[in-house]
Amino acid sequence: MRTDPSVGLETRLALYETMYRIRTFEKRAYDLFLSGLVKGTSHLSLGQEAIAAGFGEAMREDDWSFATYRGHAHALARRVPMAAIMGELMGRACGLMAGKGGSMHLTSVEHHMMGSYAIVGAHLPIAAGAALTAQQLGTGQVAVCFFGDGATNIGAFHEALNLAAVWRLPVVFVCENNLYMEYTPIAAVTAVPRPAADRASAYGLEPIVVDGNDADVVLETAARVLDRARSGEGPSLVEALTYRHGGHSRADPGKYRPDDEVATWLARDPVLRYRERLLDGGLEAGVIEGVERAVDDAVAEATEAARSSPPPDPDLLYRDVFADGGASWRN
Amino acid sequence: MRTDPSVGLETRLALYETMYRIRTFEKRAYDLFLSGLVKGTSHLSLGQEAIAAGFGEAMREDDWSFATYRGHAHALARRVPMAAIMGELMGRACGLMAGKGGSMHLTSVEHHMMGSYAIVGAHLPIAAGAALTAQQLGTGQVAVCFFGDGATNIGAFHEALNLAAVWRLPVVFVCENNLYMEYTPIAAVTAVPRPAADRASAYGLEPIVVDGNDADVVLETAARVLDRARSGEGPSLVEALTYRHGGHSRADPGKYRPDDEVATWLARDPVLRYRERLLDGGLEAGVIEGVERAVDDAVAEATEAARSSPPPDPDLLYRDVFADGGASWRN
Amino acid sequence: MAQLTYREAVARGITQEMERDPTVLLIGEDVGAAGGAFKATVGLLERFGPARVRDTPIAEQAIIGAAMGAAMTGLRPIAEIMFSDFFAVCWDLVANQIAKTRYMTNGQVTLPLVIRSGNGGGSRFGAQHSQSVESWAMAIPGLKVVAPSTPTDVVGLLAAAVRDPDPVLFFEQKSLYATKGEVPDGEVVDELGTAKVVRQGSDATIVALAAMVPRAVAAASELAGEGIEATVIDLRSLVPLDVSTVAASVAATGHLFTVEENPRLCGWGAELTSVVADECFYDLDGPIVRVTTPHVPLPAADALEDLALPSPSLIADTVRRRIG
Amino acid sequence: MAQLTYREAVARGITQEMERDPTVLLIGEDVGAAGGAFKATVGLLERFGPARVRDTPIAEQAIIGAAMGAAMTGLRPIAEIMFSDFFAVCWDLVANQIAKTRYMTNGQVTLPLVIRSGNGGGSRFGAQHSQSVESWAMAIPGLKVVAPSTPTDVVGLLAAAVRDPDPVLFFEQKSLYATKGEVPDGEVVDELGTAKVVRQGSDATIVALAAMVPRAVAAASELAGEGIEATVIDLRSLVPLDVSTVAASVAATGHLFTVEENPRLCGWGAELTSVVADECFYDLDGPIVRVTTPHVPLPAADALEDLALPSPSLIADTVRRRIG
Ligand SMILES: Cc1ncc(C[n+]2csc(CCOP(=O)(O)OP(=O)(O)O)c2C)c(N)n1
Ligand SMILES: Cc1ncc(C[n+]2csc(CCOP(=O)(O)OP(=O)(O)O)c2C)c(N)n1
Ligand SMILES: [Mg+2]
Ligand SMILES: [Mg+2]
Repeated sequence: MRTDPSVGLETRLALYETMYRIRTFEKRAYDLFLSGLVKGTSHLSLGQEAIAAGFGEAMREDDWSFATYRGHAHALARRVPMAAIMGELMGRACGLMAGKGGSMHLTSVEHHMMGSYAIVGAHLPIAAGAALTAQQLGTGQVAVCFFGDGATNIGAFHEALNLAAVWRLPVVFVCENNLYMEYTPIAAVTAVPRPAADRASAYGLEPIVVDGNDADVVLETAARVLDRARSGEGPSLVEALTYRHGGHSRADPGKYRPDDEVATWLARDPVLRYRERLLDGGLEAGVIEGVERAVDDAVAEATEAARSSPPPDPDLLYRDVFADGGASWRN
Repeated sequence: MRTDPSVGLETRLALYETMYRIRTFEKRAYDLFLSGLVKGTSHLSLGQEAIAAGFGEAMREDDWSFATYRGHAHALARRVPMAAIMGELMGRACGLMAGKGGSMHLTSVEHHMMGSYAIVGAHLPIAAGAALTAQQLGTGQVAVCFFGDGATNIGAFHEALNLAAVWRLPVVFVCENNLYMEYTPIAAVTAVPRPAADRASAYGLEPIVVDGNDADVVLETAARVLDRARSGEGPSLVEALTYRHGGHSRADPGKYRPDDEVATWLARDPVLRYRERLLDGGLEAGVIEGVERAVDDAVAEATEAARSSPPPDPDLLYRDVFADGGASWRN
Repeated sequence: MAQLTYREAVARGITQEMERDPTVLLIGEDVGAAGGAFKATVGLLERFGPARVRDTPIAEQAIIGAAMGAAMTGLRPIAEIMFSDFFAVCWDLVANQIAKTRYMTNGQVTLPLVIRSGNGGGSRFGAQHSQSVESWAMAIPGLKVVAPSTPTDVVGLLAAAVRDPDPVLFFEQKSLYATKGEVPDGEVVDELGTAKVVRQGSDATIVALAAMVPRAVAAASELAGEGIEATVIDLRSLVPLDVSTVAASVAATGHLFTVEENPRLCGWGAELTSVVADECFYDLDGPIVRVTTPHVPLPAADALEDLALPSPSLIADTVRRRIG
Repeated sequence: MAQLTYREAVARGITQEMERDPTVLLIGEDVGAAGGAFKATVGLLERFGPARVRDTPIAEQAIIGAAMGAAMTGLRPIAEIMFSDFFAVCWDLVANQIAKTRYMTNGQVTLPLVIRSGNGGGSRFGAQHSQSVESWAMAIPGLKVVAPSTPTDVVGLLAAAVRDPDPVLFFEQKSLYATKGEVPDGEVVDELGTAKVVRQGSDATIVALAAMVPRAVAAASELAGEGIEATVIDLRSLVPLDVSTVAASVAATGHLFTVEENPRLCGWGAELTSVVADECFYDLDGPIVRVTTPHVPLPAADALEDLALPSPSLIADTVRRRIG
């Protein structure tokens, strides 16, 4: 087992707390789908928590996150309040965007969570644009863009990677390779075994493949590529191997996956694994349980807050198409 | 000097004839721009003739060509009649598409010249689709898709290459790397030195870079990759190094290019070079001059035919939007 | 007669055509093993095999480009764009290549292909997975555009689309996938460009499309209770556009209302209005009125989305207020 | 006052804004060293350097995506799409991302960016390099859409677009690049959403945009010789749409004609017609008539293209015939 001595206890606990928070929040969200309180669709990161946690921990507070529809985890890792996220999932007034975006578009500019994007590939060039701001204004910020394995075959991926490399933009592209797109295995539709890493050289980049279920590995990798970006050496492309425990979205039981594959990956559960590592490292169970209890309480509280929030003000339908606050297309 | 013994004299003369035909035709077209007879825009392949000729010679008669706006050369290599091409450039009734497409869209289904496409990158997936037909119907045909270096950075390139590789489609992608896009050097906006070949591994393909100014090399390469495609081994990506003697299009004098670069490449003129090779190989000058005279006459004839053709029938404006021959959008 | 869902009707229509013509094939994301993101292609892979039912990467330009190249060389592909919002990532292939190629080649190239897509709102999917974009397609010369409202129309119009020599965009309204209807046994083939009068009335003409058809009918029933009798026309096809059915009805009623699921500006109702405001001006007894979603992106929350989409009561109110 | 071409006015407007605000930057294909494919950005690289005037790869999704990401984090980018036909290759970024993000985030994200593009026909470039696609943009909630017809308007509306907190699509009509006009010295800043009455007449209202404005004016002059006095309105902006200027004129003349360069279906003229057919119905003395290019892709040959684009004589004929 890896135990990087440079990662201190506080950081380790923070990583665990974030992963446990994501896990607990998403399980609750899933229950709420089943009970009909969350409508529409929703894409969980159960099993993929270590990536959001590791990067979240390594990022500077003003670094920007860009996520996909599978973005709850990243919002949580950036410490967006849970009640606001839960409220958004339920379409309530207290929602992060008052219900106007929904689960697939979680955004909190205040937390530098610059959006969740529901069209595969679109946010890669957008993240490059944020990095252009950082470069142009010399702010030292880095844009981190998370996406799935399936996104590596769409045009926007290619365009964004090339532009970012040519302009040496401070952006980190993180492919969360969970082996599947919606239902189709990525291997069935990709010309190379590693959908992201085997493309890195096409942009003059180093191929990086890491265990995305090990928060320490993710943290260390994140620190390295963020540093590279911040010091002006340009973008990186990281492929983090992981697995989603459930289906693609609310509607999907995920039955198309072989039992033994599921079993193998469940055995690599990033949250349980990390908990064990903490215990093995000598941390007292009571400390961990304390963290867990606090999270459990916070999730319950957030759920309650969301549940008791009214639906959004109908007037919001006509608000904020434009910066004047309105929707008028005529004078 | 390379002299592949497997390339017979007849083939060599045919290669030369095609290159000389392209050269002569395009010079004439250029004169016609200057005299105002060709309107709009036009993109010449002066300096790039060996690629069209080499592939044209290697292709089976029913293999399909897909070209860009810089497509005169490929239409000529597929033996589309010169009067029809010239007529199209002049917007005349005798034009290949009766003036409805113009210089950038030369198409002759009869000659398996399946179109010239004016939006960078678009025809790569289209060519893959033709290859899908060949695969599905088992016809043994191959689709050959020519494009510029600039096209390697656009999304459609990436999507087409991956799809073709995954489905092992009989398609050959040929990048005519003439070092420039419109005015900007490809090196200024590309993350790797070889815009096509350095991307090949991203699709599990072999990197292939060849001298695109040597018709024998092109012919040999073409034969190899066509064979591979025809025998079910899937797509290839060929990067052929070349240079355009003039500007990007009619409007462009090409002044942004360093003098010595231009000089170097003019010294590698594919037509002159091949002529010398033929002479060095023992061919009598008279034979070559005979070929040239025939071409000169044919170009003159085609020009005259186009020039004396009337403008297209006005009624054509409303023809062939739909397969019923008309343009009606209502009942 | 079988009772089928709109969703099942899609598979039925594709099956009918793939059995008839071996050059028909289906390509798209998750259309094979998964049976489609909306389960509209269940069973097709098993029936026709992986060469004719092909799962693709997430690469809409490749999907549509491949469909085009295949169509021009002898196949009759049916391509799926999972959500119609994603037409935006392959719009060049659709609007610049497929739509224009026959014309630019002076008729040399024929493109018998169909692009099916899940269209429209009501599922709380938010602004990027809920659009009704049939009017985007209508604006492009060279495309035919179809949007059925019933299971039978799905089968018949899909068959007509596959057999049509021109490219047809076939919009399946997501909010209708679960609706049911009787579909005749045996081969069902309909005709593109024909609207259907689904209800007759002499006081007003309400023209609707896809999911707005049942809502317009509900509004008409409500109005009938108050003595206002409306004709409801299901347009079914935007290109070709059945102007004569609409014009004949306007001549009889003197009042035209359009009901569009799309945001207002430049929707198909605007085009229909402009045709009528020109050609049927002297038949009109009052303003032409459009009911549309407001000109905003669609919100995700159920409370807001329900407010955005034209409801039967909004339609009835509008008619009542304007011809009262 | 300086005599400038429409093309020079573009560089003048960009220069004015880049000098004023260091967060404004220009990105696009060949915009730097080459001075733009239409020479509309000549001198900017020399003046502002390669960090603020950036040549890009041929990658429109990257260009527009980068502009969006930059705008949301503190810059005010001006992105160029060389020919407006190429909006089709980045339509997702424009229509699904840029247009919807402010709304979806409940106002958290502001996107002060401009996308300039060479638009329209007349250059014999054929169907994929000649489209007028301003109506594509008009159809998408969340975008502002501007299309100037004179050099002064280019400078003033470009300045207004750059200063506007919302995304603005700025259509430069290619056929106008060589036209000239007087432009005031000093800073020129105009206002979005304001139409201009360029000619007053009491018999008919002709509404036009961009290259159709001088043609409508020419038609009006022709008609004036026959005693028909037409008002000509230069719409200048599609979103916001200056309905009140049009409505006021229709109230006075009773007749509305629109002149659009785009193919007919779902063009901006349809939308304007539908507004007038509803709100100004009782002011109308006759049908609303649209003059557009026919609903076909644009042909390349000069003889055919000239026939396709609305000419002054077609406009005059139409008005003459319909209000005679
Ligand atoms: C352009 C586009 N095509 C298709 C979809 C539909 N879709 C949503 S998620 C998804 C699968 C994405 O897989 P991957 O990138 O691996 O991410 P994951 O969901 O596994 O996190 C698909 C096909 C989409 N949203 N956008
Ligand atoms: C999507 C798209 N973007 C931009 C253009 C404008 N354009 C036409 S040709 C060209 C340069 C292409 O360069 P390259 O691919 O190297 O081909 P070459 O012209 O050198 O043969 C550009 C930018 C276009 N036609 N399509
Ligand atoms: Mg995945
Ligand atoms: Mg080039």
